[in-house]
Amino acid sequence: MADLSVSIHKLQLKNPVTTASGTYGYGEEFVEFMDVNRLAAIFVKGITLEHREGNPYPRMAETASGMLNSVGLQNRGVDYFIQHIYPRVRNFDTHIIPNVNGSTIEDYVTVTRKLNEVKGIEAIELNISCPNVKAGGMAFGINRKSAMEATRAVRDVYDKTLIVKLSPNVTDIADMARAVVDAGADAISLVNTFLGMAINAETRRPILGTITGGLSGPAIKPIALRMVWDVFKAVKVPVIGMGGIMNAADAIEFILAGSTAIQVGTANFIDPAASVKILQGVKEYMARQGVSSVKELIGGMIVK
Amino acid sequence: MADLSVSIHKLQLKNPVTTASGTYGYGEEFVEFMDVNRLAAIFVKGITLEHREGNPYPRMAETASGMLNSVGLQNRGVDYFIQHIYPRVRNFDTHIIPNVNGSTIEDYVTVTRKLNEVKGIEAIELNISCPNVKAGGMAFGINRKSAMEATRAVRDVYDKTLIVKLSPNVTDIADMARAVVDAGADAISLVNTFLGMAINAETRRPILGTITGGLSGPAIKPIALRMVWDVFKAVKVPVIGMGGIMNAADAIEFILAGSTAIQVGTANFIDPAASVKILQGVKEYMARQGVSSVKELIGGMIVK
Amino acid sequence: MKKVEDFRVLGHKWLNYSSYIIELEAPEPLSPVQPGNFAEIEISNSPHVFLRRPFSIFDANPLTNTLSFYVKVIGEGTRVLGKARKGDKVNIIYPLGNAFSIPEKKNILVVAGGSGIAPFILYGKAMQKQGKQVTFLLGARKAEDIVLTEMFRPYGEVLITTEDGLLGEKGMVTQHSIFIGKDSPFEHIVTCGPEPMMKAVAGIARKKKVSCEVSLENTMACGFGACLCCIVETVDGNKCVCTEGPVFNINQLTWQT
Amino acid sequence: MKKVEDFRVLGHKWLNYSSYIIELEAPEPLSPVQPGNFAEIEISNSPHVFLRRPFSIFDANPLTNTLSFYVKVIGEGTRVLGKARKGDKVNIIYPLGNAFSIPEKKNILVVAGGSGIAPFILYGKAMQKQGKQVTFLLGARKAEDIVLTEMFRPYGEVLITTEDGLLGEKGMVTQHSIFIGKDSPFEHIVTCGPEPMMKAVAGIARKKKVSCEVSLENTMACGFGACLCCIVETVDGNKCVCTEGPVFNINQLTWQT
Ligand SMILES: Cc1cc2nc3c(=O)[nH]c(=O)nc-3n(C[C@H](O)[C@H](O)[C@H](O)COP(=O)(O)OP(=O)(O)OC[C@H]3O[C@@H](n4cnc5c(N)ncnc54)[C@H](O)[C@@H]3O)c2cc1C
Ligand SMILES: Cc1cc2nc3c(=O)[nH]c(=O)nc-3n(C[C@H](O)[C@H](O)[C@H](O)COP(=O)(O)OP(=O)(O)OC[C@H]3O[C@@H](n4cnc5c(N)ncnc54)[C@H](O)[C@@H]3O)c2cc1C
Ligand SMILES: Cc1cc2nc3c(=O)[nH]c(=O)nc-3n(C[C@H](O)[C@H](O)[C@H](O)COP(=O)(O)O)c2cc1C
Ligand SMILES: Cc1cc2nc3c(=O)[nH]c(=O)nc-3n(C[C@H](O)[C@H](O)[C@H](O)COP(=O)(O)O)c2cc1C
Ligand code: FES
Ligand code: FES
Repeated sequence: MADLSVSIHKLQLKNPVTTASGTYGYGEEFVEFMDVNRLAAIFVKGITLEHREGNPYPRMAETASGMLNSVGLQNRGVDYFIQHIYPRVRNFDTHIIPNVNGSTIEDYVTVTRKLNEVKGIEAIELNISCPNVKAGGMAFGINRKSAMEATRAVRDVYDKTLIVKLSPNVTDIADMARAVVDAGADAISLVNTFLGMAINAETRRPILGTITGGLSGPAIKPIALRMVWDVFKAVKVPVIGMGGIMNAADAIEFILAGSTAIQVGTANFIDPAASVKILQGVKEYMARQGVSSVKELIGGMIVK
Repeated sequence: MADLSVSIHKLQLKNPVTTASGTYGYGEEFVEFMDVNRLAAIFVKGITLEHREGNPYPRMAETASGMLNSVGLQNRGVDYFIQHIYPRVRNFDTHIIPNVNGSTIEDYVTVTRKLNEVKGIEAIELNISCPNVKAGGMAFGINRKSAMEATRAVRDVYDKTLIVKLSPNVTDIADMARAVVDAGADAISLVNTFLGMAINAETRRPILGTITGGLSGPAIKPIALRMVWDVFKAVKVPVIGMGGIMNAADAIEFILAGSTAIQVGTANFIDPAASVKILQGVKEYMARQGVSSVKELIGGMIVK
Repeated sequence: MKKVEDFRVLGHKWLNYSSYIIELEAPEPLSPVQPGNFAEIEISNSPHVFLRRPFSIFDANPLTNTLSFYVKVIGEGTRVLGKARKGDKVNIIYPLGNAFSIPEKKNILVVAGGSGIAPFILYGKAMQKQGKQVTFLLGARKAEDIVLTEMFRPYGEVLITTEDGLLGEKGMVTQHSIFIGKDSPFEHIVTCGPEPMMKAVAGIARKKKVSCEVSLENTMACGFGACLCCIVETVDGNKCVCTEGPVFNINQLTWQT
Repeated sequence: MKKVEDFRVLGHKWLNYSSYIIELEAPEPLSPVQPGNFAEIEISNSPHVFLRRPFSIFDANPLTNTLSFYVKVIGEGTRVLGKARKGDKVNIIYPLGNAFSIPEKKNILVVAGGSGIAPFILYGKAMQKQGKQVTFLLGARKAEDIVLTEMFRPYGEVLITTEDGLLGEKGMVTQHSIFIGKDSPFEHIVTCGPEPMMKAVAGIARKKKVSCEVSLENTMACGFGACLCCIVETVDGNKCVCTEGPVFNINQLTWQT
């Protein structure tokens, strides 16, 4: 049997397949469709300090091979998560990794402090890249200095594995990666969504309630893949890649470009069992290609 | 009859539909498929000072609703263009707009000087955004200072309409637009391609000879549209929008987001008559919606 | 039990220039379906459709293991689904969403506009079983858009309004003569259709002080609660139309009358 | 005259597990087609195909206004085209590219590997008309991949190599016994197939000092000279395979022998 396990700093994953924040609920929505326990980890939906109602309707626009969303971090706040949601999902045989958000650095720190106390949660994903909130979010992730500040502040209060999720809406993703690693990130995940827009020509109105939103899905895959490769070359910490992964070949490509693990996002909406099918396909690929450990594939793209 | 004419600074266009540089050859390739004279302008393929062989094969990878190219400005140089190509196409009843490239500012300036002398050429498009060349190209377009330098240097030697084509591979497209306008641009065109990558999972090799290439097609449309809107709000000069325009509805959306004219790119490969069909569709839209001048639609997106 | 399954197309029945019923056969015994439930249908043969498309379950037959959908062609997905051929595989997630309640009172009015008729065959059947008395009020802009009246008749009286006046009463559903007068012969109203129509119906229900349920539409990426794209504002905050709806009691909504 | 037209699918003939001939009817009189020309076919019913797909014109019948293509299934586009149904519209740009030359000499050897057989029915017909004598050497890995030998026979002798040895001589085309000995009975070679095979054939041609033309493949975005994606290095710089090829004389190429 091939060895599928990988490690993200101190976090041990039984395989490289996880699901992306905001696209997989808390896992509960998927139990009727697949065996959630086969996943290495679930990145659960974005958590903020306080309850947030998110953005006005409409929040979704379909685009060519992709979609725009403007959910805007609707969630019930970190305390509710810890008291009511986590106890429901902690018994899944998979890592539950909260996605931490804030409008201010203090928010990030407070949320992190609370999560640091939760037994069983071994990593957080610091989201400095949400394009759908007015304050904070992507504003932190597109500026070198504030990205470092947020990372450093959270690092100071967090003992376990700190994954920082980068925004692709930047000129130099490698530089951003280096910055947050310098500031204490144990791993990098990317990409979050690209800032985009859709208009209804007939009504002449924007389709999203917030005018702009975040683009995800296969449309962004070539850019995401390039960014993973850029970041892989730039930093020594593990990279968790995502952006339009729909099938096992996509997952393998992200691994070859330098991902230690991958996140399945938008694909979950179209096929709720996409993630386990991808896992199965990765196993088949390894068998076919005679790869005994998935680690051999990480960054294994052959360049001449 | 509805009024389709628009102006880009001193350049008068009979309608808002033009074709994008590098996707329409010199127009000659399309004469068997459509009436080239119906176009307002042809942005011809990238021109450099010297003859360039471009990048090694393979130069193309299909992606979800898009494609990557790494052509790398293959062309026979500005002198050849002026002496041999322009005389062949100057009699088309449409504007021929050269797309000016360089590895150094001197190159840009020399090419521009030569084009400035050519009777009949009333505008150039300064390409500071080609992702497929090692020196110059996008390197100018992703840095505020060098974008301004290149624009200013070219402005100094060019008397007619100067359109600067921006790279979308930046954090703040509005800021780049303001910068080049400050440096003398008469109009902005955007977007050029997004830097992306494709890997063949089975061979574990990059598909493109240059590893990375430029992403175009409907996949990028939502991001391009958002950038056009950002730029439209930021500058007073006309914007020429493009990025994944496949049909008339797409064209209308770019106009509503702030484009005075649009460029049809990748669509030309799939349907060589796409541009005239789009023009026809724009006319039908205007008739249906009772719009008497296309100018009413520019930036006309209704935001509450 | 929610399922994701490859159904087999049995055929279409075109109702007019732009709407059809498509019937599909499940590969195994149907999951139980409630009136109001919907399904997410994958459109796998168009370059222009990325996400699944939600449709109310029009009819379900546990004996033949078939589902049918009433579809109005409004874009690429509905167009392409109308061209599926007998034997084609179509992947469907079902049953999704909540269901209409069984009202305590007896006299029920169904108000359906356009493709809003879709959930009400199942509803009519269920209410008949419950011994309720249902009246269907169907409205459309043009007479040719009024379809399927014969299918509703076994489950109750069918009233019609058309804006062109060529069928039934002239005007919009909310202008129908049954609403004239202060009292209502109906004790419960359910409605589905364009949002302005549903809001108007909800207004009438409030005025006449009868209970009212609406089946909402929304832009959905998943259909099963994972994306939070499909929210509607309620008195208890935002709710997901796909899991906490599509059926809502108007008292839950923040609609102004 | 290059045209963009909606053809109508007349049908497929499946040749083995992975290849078929698809025949299509033009809406109006065919443009004249030369051996070596190709077409760009639009695949409009898959979410996974964006660009057109290039295929050599396998056969053209000006009397019935039909084109046919020999297609090997290697991915989504070729798979989906194999599922088109009779009557479906398929948009085609044709004829594209240059053609094989008419050699001065009489004895011609055609070497085709895998789907490289596609251009040679038209070629065989044309050469027969010119009074040339053609020998077809077809090679494949497995015997089951050798198809259409009966279609070639009217235009010349058919020789076969398979790597599994189950049909014809065992080995690769370049190992066929006709190549043994210093002299060549053939005065001109044309070849199409996998690049390593074509390079080996070009090597033999050089060694035997006979003229040789190859039909190249490439990744194409347009097929008619607009994108410059499909270049091959030649002694005169990069050339477009789609307009200046796909047929090249090996003397033009920078291939090392
Ligand atoms: C719970 C639910 C149940 C539904 N039941 C039915 C049903 O039984 N029968 C039926 O015919 N339709 C039903 N619909 C609507 C149906 O889902 C849409 O008509 C369909 O998704 C359109 O797909 P398309 O690809 O043809 O159109 P598209 O090409 O996606 O859209 C065409 C145009 O319609 C607009 N549009 C698309 N979807 C919606 C929407 N949901 N709300 C408002 N505008 C929209 C688009 O913005 C665009 O302008 C239901 C929707 C929901 C949410
Ligand atoms: C001028 C020309 C003439 C051709 N004539 C024929 C013909 O007559 N019959 C025939 O069966 N095929 C022919 N081909 C090849 C045919 O175009 C491809 O097989 C087809 O485009 C594959 O499409 P797909 O969607 O099935 O595969 P895809 O899903 O696009 O690709 C599947 C796999 O094959 C690889 N691939 C795809 N296209 C090519 C290519 N051109 N070169 C190398 N690798 C590739 C991809 O990288 C991928 O790994 C011709 C190609 C050219 C350029
Ligand atoms: C509906 C939706 C909600 C999302 N919410 C979050 C979120 O709360 N936090 C976050 O970091 N990313 C969020 N994302 C981004 C995804 O986690 C992922 O980065 C992105 O979708 C790209 O991956 P994909 O193309 O596979 O979907 C969301 C994406 C979608 C589509
Ligand atoms: C094959 C190809 C070649 C291109 N060459 C050039 C070029 O020489 N100069 C330039 O400014 N843009 C070039 N572009 C970019 C296009 O002009 C356009 O900006 C981009 O493709 C986005 O538009 P689209 O999505 O409609 O294709 C090229 C694009 C393609 C696909
Ligand atoms: S559509 Fe995804 S949560 Fe309702
Ligand atoms: S494929 Fe576009 S130039 Fe040859």
